[in-house]
Amino acid sequence: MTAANLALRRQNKAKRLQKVGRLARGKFVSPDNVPQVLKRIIEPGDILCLEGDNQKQADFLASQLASLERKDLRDIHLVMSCITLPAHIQLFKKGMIRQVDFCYAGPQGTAVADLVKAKKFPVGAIHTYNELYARYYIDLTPRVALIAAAQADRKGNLFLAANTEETPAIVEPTAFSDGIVFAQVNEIVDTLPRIDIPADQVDLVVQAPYPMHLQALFTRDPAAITDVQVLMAMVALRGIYEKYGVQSLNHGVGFNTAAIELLLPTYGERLGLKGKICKYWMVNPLPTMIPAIESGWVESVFAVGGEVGMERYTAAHSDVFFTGRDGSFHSNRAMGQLAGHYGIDMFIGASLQVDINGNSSTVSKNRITGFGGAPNMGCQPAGRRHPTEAWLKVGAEANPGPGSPPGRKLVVQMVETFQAGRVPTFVEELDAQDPSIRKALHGVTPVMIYGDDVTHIVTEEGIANLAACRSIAERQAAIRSVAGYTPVGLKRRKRDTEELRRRGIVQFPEDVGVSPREASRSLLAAQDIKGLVRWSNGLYDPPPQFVDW
Amino acid sequence: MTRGPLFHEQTARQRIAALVDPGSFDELLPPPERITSPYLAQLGIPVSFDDGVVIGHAKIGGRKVYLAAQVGQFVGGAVGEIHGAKLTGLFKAAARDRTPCIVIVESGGVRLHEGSAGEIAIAETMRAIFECRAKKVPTIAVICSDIGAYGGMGILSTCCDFRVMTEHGRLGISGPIVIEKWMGKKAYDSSNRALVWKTSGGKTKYLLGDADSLVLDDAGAIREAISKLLGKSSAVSLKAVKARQAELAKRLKRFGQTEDADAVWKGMGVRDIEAASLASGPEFAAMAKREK
Amino acid sequence: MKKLSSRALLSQLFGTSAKGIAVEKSLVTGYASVGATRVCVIGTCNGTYVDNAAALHLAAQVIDCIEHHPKMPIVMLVDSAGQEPNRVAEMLGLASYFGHLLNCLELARRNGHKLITVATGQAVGGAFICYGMFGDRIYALDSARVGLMPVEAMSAVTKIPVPVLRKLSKTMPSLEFGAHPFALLGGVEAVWTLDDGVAAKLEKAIATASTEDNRAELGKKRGGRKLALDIRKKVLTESAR
Amino acid sequence: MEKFTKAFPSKPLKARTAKPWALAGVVGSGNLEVLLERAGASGTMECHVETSIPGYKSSWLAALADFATHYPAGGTKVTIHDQGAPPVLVNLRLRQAYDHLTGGDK
Repeated sequence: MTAANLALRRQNKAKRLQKVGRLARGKFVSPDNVPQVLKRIIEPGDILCLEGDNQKQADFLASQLASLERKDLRDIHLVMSCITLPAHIQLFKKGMIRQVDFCYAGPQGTAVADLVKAKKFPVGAIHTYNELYARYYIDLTPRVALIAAAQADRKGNLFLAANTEETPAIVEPTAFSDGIVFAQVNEIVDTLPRIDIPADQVDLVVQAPYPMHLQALFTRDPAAITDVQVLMAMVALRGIYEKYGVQSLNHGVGFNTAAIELLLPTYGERLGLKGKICKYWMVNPLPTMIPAIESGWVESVFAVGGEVGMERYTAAHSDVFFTGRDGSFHSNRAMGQLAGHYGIDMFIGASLQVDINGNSSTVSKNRITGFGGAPNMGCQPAGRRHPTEAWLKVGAEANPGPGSPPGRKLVVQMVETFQAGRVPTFVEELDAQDPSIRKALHGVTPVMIYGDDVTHIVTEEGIANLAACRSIAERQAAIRSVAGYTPVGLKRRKRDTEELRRRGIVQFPEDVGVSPREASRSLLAAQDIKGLVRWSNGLYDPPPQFVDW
Repeated sequence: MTRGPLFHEQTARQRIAALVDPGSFDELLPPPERITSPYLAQLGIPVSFDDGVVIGHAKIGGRKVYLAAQVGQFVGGAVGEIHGAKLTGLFKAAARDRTPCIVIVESGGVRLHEGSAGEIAIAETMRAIFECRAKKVPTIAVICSDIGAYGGMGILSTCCDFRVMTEHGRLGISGPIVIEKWMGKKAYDSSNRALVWKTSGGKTKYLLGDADSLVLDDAGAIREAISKLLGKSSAVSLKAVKARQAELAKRLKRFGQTEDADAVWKGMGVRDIEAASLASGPEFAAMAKREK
Repeated sequence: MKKLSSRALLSQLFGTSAKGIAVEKSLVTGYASVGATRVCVIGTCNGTYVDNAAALHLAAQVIDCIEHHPKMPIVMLVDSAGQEPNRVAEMLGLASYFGHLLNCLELARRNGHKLITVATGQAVGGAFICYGMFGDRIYALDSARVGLMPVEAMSAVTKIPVPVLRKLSKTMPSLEFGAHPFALLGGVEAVWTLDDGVAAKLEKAIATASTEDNRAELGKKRGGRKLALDIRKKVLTESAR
Repeated sequence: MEKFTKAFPSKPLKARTAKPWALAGVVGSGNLEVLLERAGASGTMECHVETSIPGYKSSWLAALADFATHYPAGGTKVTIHDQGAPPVLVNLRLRQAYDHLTGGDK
């Protein structure tokens, strides 16, 4: 019996790179040669990771990949977190993909739904971010990773700038398993500001003819915040932040939470909450946080990505933001998600649909978006052991049994009862439960946040404390009580609502000391983008579509 | 840092209430009279009790004024038959009573749904404005929202003695979308908001002298600006029109050939365009004065 | 109907004296006679667009008339498709240029110049508002395209189907486009036919013009604009209390 | 357009109000105006609704009924011009109009 050769991958990698030969000079490939190089380094059957993050995109490499044909590239198992670009959709239309495992398809949600209907979207599963990264180390380890970086030096070291995002989470499993790492960069320089990915984990580099696509996903114009959202923000601040003493948290990207951020230096200050709540954040550098940061509310912010226009601001506030030795902003999606899972008192976000059990989803038959990172934070981390005031307080309300943890993370859904166009947010059954979707997902209903994990729902009608409910029936009655005039809400029974209100499980604005007539945009610390720029002392550079001066 | 509500975000009624002496506003043809547009009703479009313009009289600093405030949210503040007749009547009343008349403009111009009726109404209101001016009764247009004063209402605003603007306000005739359609996106990208405001916004209008004051987006500041103008009027005289003719000819000669959006600002002596862009209305006005 | 050249039209209105009128870049300015009456003429032709320079050009003529020809009637001819939709024009304050032209005309009126408008071709949008509709008395040739906009254009902007608008325009002449419906609204005093002695009609119009704005009265009397006058009166009555 | 009228029982409004009528809101996309007047029988709130979005009568009636229950609004007439406002705004405008009627303009 001969010894088994267990270094086949290494040999295979060497062979592939050898085939690249003179198409590269050292590690460096000219843009024109990229299609040829891709053909030589990717083989049928490969697990291919194409970096498409929430914000930054390896868009040049994606477009070159999409320019190939099925004869060049087929039977690919694609793994990527975000299906964002039309080029990504092309890969499916051209029939190159054998299976896809991903997290999120925001801007291409409609295209993905169409592919599903046409049976051209062979999905393994829709993941949450860390779940997918975890599988990169287990059973979905990429053979080839096509990634995006801001700069490379002559050795192939990479600088990722503000949007580190998930590059390290992709490179590490690939590089340490004899996979090929191919990076597109905006520019090649002699000296990098800092090294985020060492050259010995990078095999190939191309300077893309255009800078990588970066989306301003986290910019919310305060001018678009409504009085109703201010009302909900006031209710949340009093009924949740203040009540539980929330120290560490994650905010979603909606206008609801933007309103909360902008109320801290005004309404929050008036309530004497400064220094008592909202000190530690796991969130991208949201422009709407500038007034709170300037007013001294915020101790620290760790982020899963950057935000366009916040570069100078974050660099100048290194006490608050994590920055590299060069002084510029640093983010990391995998670590951020981990922090948001274990390290925080509260996750608060919005959703398009909430059912009577508190399950929420953004998926419908015509738009399949997936999850992203919210479920990693919007859940009860079963591995958590450290106590905080808020964790224990919610835990006590939940009346833990002998086999449950003593605390609970606050998982809050903050939604208006109706979406735009009078579409009700509250439904008896989620659109995501459609049989065609469940079939495509191997029997799994794509639920963003499970009702069992949710502790509170906040609407313009009030707060439903689901953690304190003692039965499924009670939870449903609590949800109906704050579902307003939606069909779900109209089915509430007055008697139930009164009883739940008496027990503090349902609270109306006046029950938490908020007068709806006080709710006005004028409470916001900044009422428009320009106000944010002024708060930042000119350090915030909003993207052009937000500038009207 | 809490401040009062932004004037440009308030409704017509809130604006009036914020500008005048508390409790002094007396509405003419108030909502209970239900004078609503038969045109919109026929077209199955929701009507409004005030047909998009609130009119009446009030006191500012103890002094009687007539006031109109257009409702920009209602069919774009556009002028229909009733809306326009209310404006005409108001200016005529102001002329008759020799009482200053203020119009808070927020309108895209003529209400298309009522066809030529609104167009004639605007022409009639212009005549009524000049009735006021013939008697040296001050007429003031306040332009403070991004809906601004466009089309016939833009022209009407220039017939008043004075224009009070904020940086949010826009004054013009053709809106950016119309011009983009006409000239192409290269010549005018209507989604480039900075360009739109450089073209028609309060700051540019103030620099050129088409707005008489540029104030904070705040009722108190606007009230103060109005108060200063209440005793004044702008003459319709040969001397005045000749001076204006020369000024407008010079403006056209200096800037008529340039596509540069910053040309007017630079030409009028604004050195630091970025700082001036970020400045508030009064800060900008102060900068402009210094540079002069 | 055959379209007349601008020169031919001027001859119809002013006879041989039309030679004193300059036509330059579709702008009409000069002095001429209507019967025995000397008049100042300003206007547009060929459906041109009015821009900043055009407004100044017309204003200069009005100022010249005020300065040198006291009380001489001013005849305003309108054939313009509207204001020039142009970014630079807007940046320089086209509205203010129009406002200036209106100021000049108002000064003329106060100084005893009668202002008579004849809509000869297109008379739509800002170009009609910026001088023609400011006349003491306004007339239109029956061939003139007068009004806010044709039904098709209105439909395109409001998204209301053309047949709906057409049907409604039967009872609401305001929605219709043209000299006659515009007259029903009181927007023009009378509609003239070109071949039917327009010069004499113009002469009479100049002689009889007065400065009070009678359009709302006409609109009510003719039934095309039933509300305007009463609402205006109501404002005046209630404000007098 | 959908129009409907319904009267709801409500405790009588206080005898003296700051003014005979009050208006809140504007007619605009996603918004509405509410005119609240002293009128009619002292034990009912009479409602007239005109809305550009048909098909939501039941939620309208529920919202109006709730208001008539929570506030003494008997002897009032409510007239609404709606352009697709969500119920939360209906509630807010009703309350604003009520405040103005009873307490005067602020």
